Amino acid sequence: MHISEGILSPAVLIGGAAITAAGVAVGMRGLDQKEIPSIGILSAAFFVASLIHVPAGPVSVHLILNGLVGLILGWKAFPAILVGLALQALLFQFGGITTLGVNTLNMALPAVVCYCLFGWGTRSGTGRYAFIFAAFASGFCAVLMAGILVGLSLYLTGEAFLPAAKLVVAAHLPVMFVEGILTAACALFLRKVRPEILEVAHAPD
Amino acid sequence: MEKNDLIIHLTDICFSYPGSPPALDNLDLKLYKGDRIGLMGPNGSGKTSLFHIIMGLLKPSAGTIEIFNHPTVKEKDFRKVREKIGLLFQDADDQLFSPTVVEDVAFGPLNLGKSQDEAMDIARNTLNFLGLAGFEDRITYKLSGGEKKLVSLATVLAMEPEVLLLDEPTGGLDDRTKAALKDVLSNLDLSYILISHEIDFLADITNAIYTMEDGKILFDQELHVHQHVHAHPHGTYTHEHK
Amino acid sequence: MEKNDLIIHLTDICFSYPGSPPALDNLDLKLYKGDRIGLMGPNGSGKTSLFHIIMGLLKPSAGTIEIFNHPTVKEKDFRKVREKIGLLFQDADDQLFSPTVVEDVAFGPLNLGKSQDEAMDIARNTLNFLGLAGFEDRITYKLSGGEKKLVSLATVLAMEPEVLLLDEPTGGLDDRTKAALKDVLSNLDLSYILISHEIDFLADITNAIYTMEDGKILFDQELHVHQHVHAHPHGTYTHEHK
Amino acid sequence: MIEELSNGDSFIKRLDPRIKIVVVFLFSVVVAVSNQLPVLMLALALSLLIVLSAGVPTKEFLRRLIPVNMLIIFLWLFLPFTFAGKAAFFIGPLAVTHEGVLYATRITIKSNAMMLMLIALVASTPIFTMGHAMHELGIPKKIVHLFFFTYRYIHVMHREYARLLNSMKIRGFRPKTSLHTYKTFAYMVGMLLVRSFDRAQRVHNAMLCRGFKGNLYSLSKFSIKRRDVVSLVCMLTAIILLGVMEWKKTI
Ligand SMILES: Nc1ncnc2c1ncn2[C@@H]1O[C@H](COP(=O)(O)OP(=O)(O)OP(=O)(O)O)[C@@H](O)[C@H]1O
Ligand SMILES: Nc1ncnc2c1ncn2[C@@H]1O[C@H](COP(=O)(O)OP(=O)(O)OP(=O)(O)O)[C@@H](O)[C@H]1O
Ligand SMILES: [Mg+2]
Ligand SMILES: [Mg+2]
Repeated sequence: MHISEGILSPAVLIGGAAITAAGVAVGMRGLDQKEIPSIGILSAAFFVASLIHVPAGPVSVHLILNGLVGLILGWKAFPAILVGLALQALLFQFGGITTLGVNTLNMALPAVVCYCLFGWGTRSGTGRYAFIFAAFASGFCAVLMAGILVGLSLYLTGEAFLPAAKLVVAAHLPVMFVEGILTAACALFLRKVRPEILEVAHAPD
Repeated sequence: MEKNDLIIHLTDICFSYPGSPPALDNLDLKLYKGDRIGLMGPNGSGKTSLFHIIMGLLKPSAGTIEIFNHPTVKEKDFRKVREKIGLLFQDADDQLFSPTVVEDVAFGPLNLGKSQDEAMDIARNTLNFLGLAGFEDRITYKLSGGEKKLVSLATVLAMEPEVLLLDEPTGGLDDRTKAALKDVLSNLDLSYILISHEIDFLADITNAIYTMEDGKILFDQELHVHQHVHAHPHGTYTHEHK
Repeated sequence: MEKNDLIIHLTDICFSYPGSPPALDNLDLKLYKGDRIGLMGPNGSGKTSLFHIIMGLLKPSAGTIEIFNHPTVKEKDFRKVREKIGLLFQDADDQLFSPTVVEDVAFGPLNLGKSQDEAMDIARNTLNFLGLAGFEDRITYKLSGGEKKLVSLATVLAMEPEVLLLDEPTGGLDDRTKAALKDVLSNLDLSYILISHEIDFLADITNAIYTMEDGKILFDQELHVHQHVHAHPHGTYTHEHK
Repeated sequence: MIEELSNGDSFIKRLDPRIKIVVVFLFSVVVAVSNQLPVLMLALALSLLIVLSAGVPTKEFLRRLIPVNMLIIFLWLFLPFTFAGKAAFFIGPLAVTHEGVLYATRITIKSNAMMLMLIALVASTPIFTMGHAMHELGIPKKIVHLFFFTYRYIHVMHREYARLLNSMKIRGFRPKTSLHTYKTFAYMVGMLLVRSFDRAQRVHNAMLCRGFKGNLYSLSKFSIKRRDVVSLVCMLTAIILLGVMEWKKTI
């Protein structure tokens, strides 16, 4: 969920941009030229995911996949998601210039947190059930946290946003389950077909 | 021919991709039961687009499509068509997306409402038929070019279609795999349309060759047979001569 | 032949992808100045891998590579090699990554240190030479299959290489484009190695055909010329006969 | 298909892209912190003027304003009731406050003004030119690089997605709320990733073969001409004026 231009207060915008800048700096540290194509792939996947709609009961939701991006990229999720969102703003006018920082933070921070919490589970040598649990939890929690952060961004802008913020979080609930299942199945696919993708330690040491 | 032998009947089909000149331009086509048609034509003449129109993956801007004597217009009509007509994509990579071969072959039957066990049985039988026994648990992504083509064909045949549309099935294949594919196709009791740039291959396994040019099919062709000088190295690398 | 006419000299090259059986197995190869070698072989016999080894994109696990009489081992050595040997990739989509044709063709010259104006000039001239004048501002990913191949060739030729490695340049091309490509290649004053599954094509524009099998090149081949019966439709769709 | 918005020739199209980016950025920042209704109205008028002079068809930019205004409409359902202030009137038991309506109005104007300006920028500047301009403006090379790669792969991936979707369709697949559906989509995303990873590797190899050493070159030369300086001065004056008006009234 992108927050559009003109809604958030300057304090929230500046705070978001500052934390994102720090996150991107960490993500870019020690990043080798050779890795840029594979990170670009994940940015593109994040972008294209937002165009893929899957049914969830009576409605259809689009994929977010920030949990999967986090599992694969670690801290490099920050630059990857930043670029993906910048292109969404330029091509579709989703989000915008001043909100780029906040929107990146809302998506990328959960990705990194999930990487720290569940990243162990998707490396080699994990049992099948632990693996599925870690991947599911990652997809699930990344969306949950993103929803909470979007709500929080609105709430911090003004008390009056509280009901809207609550509804935003609630709207993320069905998406969480879809993302959890999809992330788990997708990680299983990768583990079977191309385990190196999950192994590559993209996180900075 | 009998009217109810007419399987595919396209009239005056026009189609263009957004912002491009027409890819198909007042095209007519009839396929009768038992026909085996070869289709050649320069790159970009609209061969692939024609197949996608028949399957309802692209919507024509004008013209009518009748399949099995039913006008076919809406997505709902095409769902039925796709149960009876199988399409082999030009690029085998476009066709396979499951991790293992057997899952990919069973995908179609599952969508047709078969149970898990039935679908698995169908998948195994189809693989056996194509000489791919033992491939069940291979990772589709890691198959060689030739194996991918054959597995793609298996995914299509598993749906037990009555007609096949084959889009350059021999592209990038070595002569051995080509010969294997030729065998399979001539043993199938199906009608098909086959796109290829290789006239020798078409001449062997089709009973009519049409050419396409600028979005139209040209029918005013005759099949000529004539001598052709041909060079190749002899040795371990086999090459077929008829 | 003179020793300093030896351009590419591979000895006992072994290579395998992680977790797979060897793709190249004690392979030897010599390319002299002026040689035009055709290479055929079944899918997965290691043809593409061989080209990638020569360009330093894959590192052999054993064996030596000498190019222009210099042992070539490190990435730094290969940088020089890449200025003199041009590789046309099997899949044109891998080769083109810039938004417009002219930018893609000028990319190589710019990397070689040419100024923007020089690079633009080279790009224009190369496109003209290949009959692609007017393609400058076309969007690369919207080109047809045949056009992509020719533009890819332009990106390679713009670097003014002394040797070309062509990986299935005719894949998926119609006869017209093939003929155009044949013309271009026979007019080039370059040495090259050309991979193709089409023996007729190879016989026309190479002076030796090697076959590859299981990661080895087989040299014990002779070129035979013999009669071959061949059918095709006459009409607007032209087909070359020599 | 993902298409860039691009328009025929216009004065704005020929401006140096660096100038355009700087102007749009400063404009967005000033509007984002403004709160005076008259200032916001002026900003909206200015942005409308610019988007029209960039030659963007009215239908096109209205269509592109839809996603922004979806969220705005959602907020209109809440803000008039939840914003503390004097009740203007009642809808049933709910009090609509004067301040709430004003606040929602301000947000609406702000959003649309900023978006129009962004649309004018995008419509008059190809994405690749924008990347090169950002590089010139001091964005780190690696980020710009990532930006280029991502842009290129979006098209490749989106096309491969469309093809895999076709493959699913011709085999009778119909998305439902079911495990089979989710598994199928997950496989498709996985296949997209795997294939794209390998393609990324091959594209990088192709670049190495053409002497790539990590440097970016642009064929479009940027040069500041007189019309650029004039436009920059005019726009900066307008933006500063907006800023001053805002600041004067709030003090
Ligand atoms: N997705 C697309 N978007 C825009 N134009 C397209 C697209 N796909 C094909 N085209 C164009 O439509 C025309 C017909 O394409 P089509 O793929 O049907 O040709 P084809 O006969 O199958 O060629 P080939 O022998 O190269 O496979 C071509 O000019 C092509 O450039
Ligand atoms: N990236 C890769 N990872 C693992 N194995 C690979 C990879 N690329 C190729 N192989 C394997 O290495 C072997 C040689 O492949 P290569 O691509 O060199 O064959 P080829 O002769 O070019 O075949 P084709 O005619 O299909 O292009 C094959 O068995 C192939 O499956
Ligand atoms: Mg085609
Ligand atoms: Mg190959």
